[in-house]
Amino acid sequence: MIPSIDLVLLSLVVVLAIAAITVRDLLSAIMLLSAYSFLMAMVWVEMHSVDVAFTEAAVGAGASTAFLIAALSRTVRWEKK
Amino acid sequence: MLEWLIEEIFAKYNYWISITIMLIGFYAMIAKSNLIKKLIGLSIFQTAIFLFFISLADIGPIPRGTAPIVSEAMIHKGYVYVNPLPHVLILTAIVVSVATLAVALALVIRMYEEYGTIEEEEIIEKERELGV
Amino acid sequence: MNTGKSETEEGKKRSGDVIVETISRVMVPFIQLFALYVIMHGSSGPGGGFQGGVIFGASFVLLVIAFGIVNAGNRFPEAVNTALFSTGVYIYAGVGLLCIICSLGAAQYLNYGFLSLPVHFEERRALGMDFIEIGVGITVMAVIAEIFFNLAWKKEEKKEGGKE
Amino acid sequence: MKLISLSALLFVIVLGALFIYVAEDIPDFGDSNSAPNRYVKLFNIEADGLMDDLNQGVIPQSLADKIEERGLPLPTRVESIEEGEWDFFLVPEERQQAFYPKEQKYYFIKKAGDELEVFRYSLIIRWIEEGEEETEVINMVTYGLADYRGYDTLGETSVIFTAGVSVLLLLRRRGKRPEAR
Repeated sequence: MIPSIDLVLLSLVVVLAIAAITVRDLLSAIMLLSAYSFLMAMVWVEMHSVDVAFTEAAVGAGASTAFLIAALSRTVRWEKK
Repeated sequence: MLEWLIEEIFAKYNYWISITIMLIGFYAMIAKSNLIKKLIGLSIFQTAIFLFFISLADIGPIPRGTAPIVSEAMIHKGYVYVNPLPHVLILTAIVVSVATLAVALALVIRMYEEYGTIEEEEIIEKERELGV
Repeated sequence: MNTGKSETEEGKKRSGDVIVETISRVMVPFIQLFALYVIMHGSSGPGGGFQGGVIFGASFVLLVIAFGIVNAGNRFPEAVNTALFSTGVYIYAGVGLLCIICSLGAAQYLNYGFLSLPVHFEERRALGMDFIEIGVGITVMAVIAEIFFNLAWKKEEKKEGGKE
Repeated sequence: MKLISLSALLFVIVLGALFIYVAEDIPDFGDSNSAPNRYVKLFNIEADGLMDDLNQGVIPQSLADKIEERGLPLPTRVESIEEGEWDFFLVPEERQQAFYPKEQKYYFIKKAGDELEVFRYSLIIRWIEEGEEETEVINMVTYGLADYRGYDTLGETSVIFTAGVSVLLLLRRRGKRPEAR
């Protein structure tokens, strides 16, 4: 672990998490969640847990994004206020 | 004061960030009315727990940690393996998290077909109209 | 690009973008090969049954994006998929039961060292791990593909699928 | 709507304060000597009379008994050190495979007041050191996942299987006979 890289990545992660729950367009929220997962995978590579990072990159940024978009295509895209 | 701040607060910064992300996800799960937003919050919450466990396993800059794959060369250079047990636990947890997400999305789609909306309040109103 | 005329044409005959179709036709076998590599490479590097299975399932997602859900669904029919669901779990549990049988009833469930393979005890454990990772990979691949097909399946495309 | 957001924010803040209060006990981030990473405490023992034996390089009988009582391997040699955190190491006779060449000591002893605190490597050290010999797989996560915790992975595969079956039951579309049209 290198603390400076760690801090930069983690602050980006926090920003993305806040953005993902604030934005009203659900498709944007899902893409932000995908970016969040990918950054999280980078954090885990940097913390030397390569298997978990591999799984997260495959699942969090790939499969669960595909699931969420597939579900969004059968429901509504915009969140009502 | 500064020493205390560095030793007690800054040395555990990963845990504070993990708690922050966890609370962001938890807030989304409680306060957001959209069901897919709630599921996004659930994903963020789970990832925060994973971050906590992986941080617990990590070994910092001194001594230098390395990935838990046996290699004599790394050890002779003075590296130390990080703790592989939390990685195993979190692998299982990621699998369970994607299964949870899939079942929850299937339920959301069924609710949309039934009620025509995925906002929680409208679903409650419609249930009230139906007299459930 | 999307005028009303072309949309109606698309409704009749599904003709996607040539570039997307060609690229995905070329890429899918490589993605699947990489998934098999990840499954088998799990013992000597990052990877394993679950990751490889997810990558294999993601190749079907690419197929859906390129060729539309009906064609991709016909390529991977539901009967095969539901059979593969349980095959993986059966492989996993079956290796465990095989260990009990090969250890002459000593109740060594999932102790791969007792499998009667012509290598020594420790290497049998490595081979047993490879077997169960194949099982996990098959289950995960089938489940990811099936969940995606079911989540993305729309009613209007079902009628279209009835014609084809 | 407003009320829900406000009360949720309040609840989340209270929960965060609780977490922060609890997080004081967690070991430092990146510490290679913390309990999950390196060593665990076994027991305390009265120091009187033991110090002389330990200084002469003999393992005291009461200490050996207490170690044997717990079913742990018995060391044969005492190594005393001057500097650092520890006072004594108890070492087995033959040194095993040296993944930790400088730290191949089995029991750590530290003097605290009139008691001796005895520590041992945590479970994870055995996992790291002997897993490759036992299974001939070099990825520690894989042999943990598929061999040591094989039952766990079987359950995880069953969870995936159950999720697939429940999604299939909830929204099965394709494969149905088209009599609905």
